[in-house]
Amino acid sequence: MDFEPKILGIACNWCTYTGADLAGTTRLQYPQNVRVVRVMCSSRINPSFIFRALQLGADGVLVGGCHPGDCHYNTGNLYARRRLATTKKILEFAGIEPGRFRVEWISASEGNRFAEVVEEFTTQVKNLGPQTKLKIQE
Amino acid sequence: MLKKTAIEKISQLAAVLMEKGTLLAPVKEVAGHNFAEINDPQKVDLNFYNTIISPKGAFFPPKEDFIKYKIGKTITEAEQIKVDSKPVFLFGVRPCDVKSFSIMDIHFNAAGIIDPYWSQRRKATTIFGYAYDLNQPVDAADFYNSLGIYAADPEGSDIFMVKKDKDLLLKGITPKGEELLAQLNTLVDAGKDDEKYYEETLKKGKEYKTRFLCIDQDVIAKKLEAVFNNNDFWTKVSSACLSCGACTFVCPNCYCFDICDDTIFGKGTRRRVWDACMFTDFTLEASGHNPRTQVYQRLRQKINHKYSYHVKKYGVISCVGCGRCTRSCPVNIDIYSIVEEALKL
Amino acid sequence: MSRIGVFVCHCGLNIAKTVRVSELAEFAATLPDVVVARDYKFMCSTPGQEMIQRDIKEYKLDRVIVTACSPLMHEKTFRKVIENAGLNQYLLTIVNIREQLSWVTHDIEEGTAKAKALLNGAVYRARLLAPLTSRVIDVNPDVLVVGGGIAGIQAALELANTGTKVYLVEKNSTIGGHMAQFDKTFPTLDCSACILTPKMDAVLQHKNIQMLTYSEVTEVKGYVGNFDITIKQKARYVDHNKCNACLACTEKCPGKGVSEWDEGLVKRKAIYIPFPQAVPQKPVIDRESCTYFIKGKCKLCQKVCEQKAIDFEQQETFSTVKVGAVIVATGYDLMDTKPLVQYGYGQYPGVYHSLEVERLFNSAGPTGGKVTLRDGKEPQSIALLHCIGSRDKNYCEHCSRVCCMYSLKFAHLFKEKTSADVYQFYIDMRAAGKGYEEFYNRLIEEDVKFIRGKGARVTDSEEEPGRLIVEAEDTLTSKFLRVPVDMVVLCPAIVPRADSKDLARLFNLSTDKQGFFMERHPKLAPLATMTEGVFIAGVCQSPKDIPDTVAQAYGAAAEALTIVVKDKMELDATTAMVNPASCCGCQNCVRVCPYSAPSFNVDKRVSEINEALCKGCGLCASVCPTSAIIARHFTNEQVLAEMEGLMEF
Amino acid sequence: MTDFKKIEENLKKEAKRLLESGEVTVVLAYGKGFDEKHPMPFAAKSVADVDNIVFNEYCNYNMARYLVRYPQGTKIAIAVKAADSRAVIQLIQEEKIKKENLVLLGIPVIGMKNPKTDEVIDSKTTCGMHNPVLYDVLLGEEVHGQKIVSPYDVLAEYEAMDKDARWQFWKDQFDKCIRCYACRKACPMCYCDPCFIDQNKPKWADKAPQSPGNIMYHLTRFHHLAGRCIDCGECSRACPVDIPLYLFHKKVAKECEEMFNQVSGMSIEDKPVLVNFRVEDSDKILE
Repeated sequence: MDFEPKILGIACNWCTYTGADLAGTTRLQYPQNVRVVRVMCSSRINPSFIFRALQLGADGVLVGGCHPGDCHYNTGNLYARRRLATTKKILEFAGIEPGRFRVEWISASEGNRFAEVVEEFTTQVKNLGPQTKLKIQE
Repeated sequence: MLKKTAIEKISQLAAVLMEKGTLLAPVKEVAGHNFAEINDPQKVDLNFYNTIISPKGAFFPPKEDFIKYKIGKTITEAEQIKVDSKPVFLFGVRPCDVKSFSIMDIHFNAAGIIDPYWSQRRKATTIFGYAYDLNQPVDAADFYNSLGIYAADPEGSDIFMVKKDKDLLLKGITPKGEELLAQLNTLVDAGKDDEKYYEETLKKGKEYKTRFLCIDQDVIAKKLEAVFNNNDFWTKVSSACLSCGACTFVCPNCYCFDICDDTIFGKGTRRRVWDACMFTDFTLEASGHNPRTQVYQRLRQKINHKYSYHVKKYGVISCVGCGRCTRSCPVNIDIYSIVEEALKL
Repeated sequence: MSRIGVFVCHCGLNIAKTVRVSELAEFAATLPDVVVARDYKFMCSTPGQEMIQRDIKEYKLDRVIVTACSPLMHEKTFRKVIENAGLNQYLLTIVNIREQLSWVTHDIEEGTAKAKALLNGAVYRARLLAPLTSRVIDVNPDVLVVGGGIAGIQAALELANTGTKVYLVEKNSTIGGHMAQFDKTFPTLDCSACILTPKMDAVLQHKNIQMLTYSEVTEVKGYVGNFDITIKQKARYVDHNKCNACLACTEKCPGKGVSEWDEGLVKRKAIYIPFPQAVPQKPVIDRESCTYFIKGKCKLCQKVCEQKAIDFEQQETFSTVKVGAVIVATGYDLMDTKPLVQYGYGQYPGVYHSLEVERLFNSAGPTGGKVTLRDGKEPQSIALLHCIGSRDKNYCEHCSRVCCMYSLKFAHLFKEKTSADVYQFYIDMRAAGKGYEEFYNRLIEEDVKFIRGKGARVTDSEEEPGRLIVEAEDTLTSKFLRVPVDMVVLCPAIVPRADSKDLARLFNLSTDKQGFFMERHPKLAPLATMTEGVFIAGVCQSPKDIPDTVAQAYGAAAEALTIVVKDKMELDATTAMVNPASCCGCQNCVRVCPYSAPSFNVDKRVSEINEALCKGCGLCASVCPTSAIIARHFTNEQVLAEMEGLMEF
Repeated sequence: MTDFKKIEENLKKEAKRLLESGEVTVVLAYGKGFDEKHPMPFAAKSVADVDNIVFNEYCNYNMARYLVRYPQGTKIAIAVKAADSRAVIQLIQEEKIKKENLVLLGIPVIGMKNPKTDEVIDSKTTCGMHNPVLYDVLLGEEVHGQKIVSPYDVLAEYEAMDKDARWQFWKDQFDKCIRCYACRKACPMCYCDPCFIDQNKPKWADKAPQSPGNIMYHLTRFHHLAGRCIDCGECSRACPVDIPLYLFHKKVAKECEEMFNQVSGMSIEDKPVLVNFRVEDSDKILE
């Protein structure tokens, strides 16, 4: 059987979550591997959420926020960019495949972008195979 | 009965013990030696002074799972985790550490409440004590002499081992040890000179001097009680203390633990883990109140517990002078010096 | 232990087609703490809502999960539902299985499996939800309208007529907007000025409207009900309190500037009013063309001004207004067609864009309403090129919606005012409005030549210098055409205002791909935005004609009123708070908050959050190393639990 | 080579002067331990205490660790080597302490040694600088002419590893962790109380010393210290089981430096990089 990765999505309410809704409204089709948690702003994402998601067995983590400059809270995503970039570097040095964590800016009007990103990322994570390094073995 | 083996053939002995049960023995790690469960007999390494972390983990592991549970819709199923009753061989324990087991026994095994985990493990374990190498210098941190313990005391061991040049001499101390020794066919009988060497080593052990301070347990217990409120003293001795748990985690006599539930996906484990009185949240109460917020209060607690409360409660100091806490302390706080200072007050 | 009720919506077949809804409800019933789980055709309908309310009472539910469409759609609806059944509204969780699931897959296996995972995440989260108390705040009863075009004017008048105080901010020195530039309006051909200028005057006269022309919004603080808005009054160099609008100054002024109002077709004075019916009828000085500002001497205007209203020392000033709601109606720009060199705009004098042509027709315009080319001659043949830059993947994908109709209007006016041949080069003729198709039919009869094919290129003619050749493919005959004309009128794409990004930033508006402001929901909240209390009307939302713009203006006025008529309102309770026992005093929260909600209490050595300023983004909670900050409704525990639930299956 | 005796004399002299004049109430320096190889962090509070002050090649301690322990406004003199002074600067940036309450006794030094291994730690486990970045009094001559060694050179070997090998390396390291928290307690920048790992609500990780909790603790701690770690190496020296935490911290510091063009603890005007942003930050950093 093909490996179907479990991907955790974390989307900001104002842009990416709305963009994901738009993808649905326009009936775009994309793989169903991403399970989205809604937060108000990408800046809400505590780096430990990412570590925890991987421990919980996520094969990949996709974060979506507003484009820099378009943040509903002005500057939230500009902080998020720095904090999540650092998170990525930490994962990388710990030996986690960098391809398992991705941050994308997807606006409320970019339903197609959301679908594209999900499609791309799902394929990418699929190719990386199951994430076993951080996953907590029960 | 005295037996012997060449130290270079120690892995053969290890292999035999591994067939009979679980072998815990010193292995070399980056930072130094530590006891570990042996999977590869080649890993056993007796070329050590003492381990970084004490062997107490053999009976009181850093993490002891009690119960596995599954949170269900109507009922939460729980299953008790049994201690493995397989024989355990704790190999290469220094005399001061052997002594620490008997002190811990009072707490876990004799003081009214029997801790089943400790007691079952104790029962299943055969202790191979191991005299310090009297030809090596004493580590500056050690002070077990001050607590009446010497470098080659076989007391408390089931089998006591002495290094003789390239050989290891093994002596059965308890019937359990004797019995086991008889079964260990990789060993050969020791000769007369070995017997002599063994006996001499035990004697010479008394001359192998660590730091020494005359510590009368009742005197020190009273003294510490008397200086409890001497904040200047406690502040001074704790001024460098970082309030980390290094000293307590390496200590053979610290037995504080925390019980926690770790749950994931509705399935979990209730377990106990080592805790340390030096941690800020050790005494944090549910209300948010913390009776020991200051570093000096915590260090005072630690010293008092070992040298005063423990004496009052169990009639013995809860310290064997192994020197680990001093060696592991990131800022070189020396419990010996603090006791020394306190006695001068 | 919680008592959770799970309500799975079929949404007709919208969800049920790709998610086995009854299986989902059965699955929900097996989860710990779920005491009742049901599925129903339309959960948002009255019977659906009543079912939820009944179950809350019967099963003593303390958490409700509605598994349906996006929370952006019906979270508010269901919050009301549970609140009316006596449950705190924040104890609701919505699982989005429509927009983000059933609509984006065809596979019912995949759909059902993912729905279970999402629902499980919601159950994990729901257990940890806490009842929250909405904050009640005082509402400022005034409204700010940004943009003095027809949308802004209409909205301002409507609001003012209800007794609401309105601040109307206009960037230009007059209100009126693009509509004031037009001569006639389609399809009725009534005179634009005749219907607009009375409204402009009404604004001027209205006691409830404070008009702030030649002004711009520079800062927006606060939140719905309590906005503090800073407005920059640009320096006019004329004291409008003293000026009596005699306009003697404009006669004497030697300065010459380009008339923006006439789209650069003519010059105007340096001290000027843009057009005779401008409101206010009071001039401003353009620094760029004023002789005094350029050369340091002149001041002729000052000499002739009996009111002593000219003030060369005047500075721009800033004032703050407090309002409860805002309507943004900033209109549009025409796309700059110069970069589309194939159409020759700016290269050949005979090429015009549509707003220039509007001015040519206008009796108050540069030619007094006569259609003449730049050389003064009357054109003998005219080509109208639709969809320049719009409906074009290379530039703007959208349809500008009004070009077909105004081109027909132009054709009619050209026919009326000249004897020229008129060609329409169009892709599709879109006449979907009241009376529009009829107007189209009328024009067909007026001998206008319709060519179904987009103008591809405009070149000059080698044979007849001065004339222009329009190249196009007639898609009905599949013939390539070269049509020689004297005048080419481009109908450029309608695009957002050049500064709309800045405005979007000020008001926290989202913009769509083209840069038009995004409505909260295209169907159900077309005038609301993602920023509570800020509404949009007119073309700034997307291209539209005057009737639609005016309708939106009325709507936006009503939306704004729903906020400001109440003297108190509830604000979302999802703000952050500090647990002082865990605060380590690192002040990260103070450093990062865009709204200065956290502050550091120096005595207690802990941070504190002013909830009135907090907008609930949660940034502070994520930079708090000790998790002392609790982002209500998105707490660390809640997010972690939801993640765990999502990853379980 | 550094004249340790000279510095010790100067340190005593300054400590005496500052305490005598009442300019400060505490001098944070180094004191005698149970033997010469094991000096201790020492807080001299009176002229009499000054005799106990020592300075030798084993005085690695970053005394900045103790600054936050004293009530706000306490006048403190502190002995600072290069990395220690950076810790002080970083703490000033974070408004935990105020420069006006401090007297920095700068110690330029080369040849500090790890007492456990006797190896020189200069650029390996610390930041590789020899002179304090900020000081009020200099207790020895500035060190110049040393070969400049990048503090990041030691990373090359680990950066070259393939990701699976690197994972195995770190997993083995973190598996050793006994959760004594000496690392965070020795760290001058870890002043949080409570630490995230000690919390039950939310519970970020298991308390048990086993892989998942250990990894969560260390990775999160690396993030918390990103752009703040001043590379003194105290965490690694404090670790009873010798986990080379300094390597990870160095790597994160290196990345932060590359991404945000700012080195921690170099200027009191700076703002910590992770609670700051620049509009022109590139999205490339996310790749």
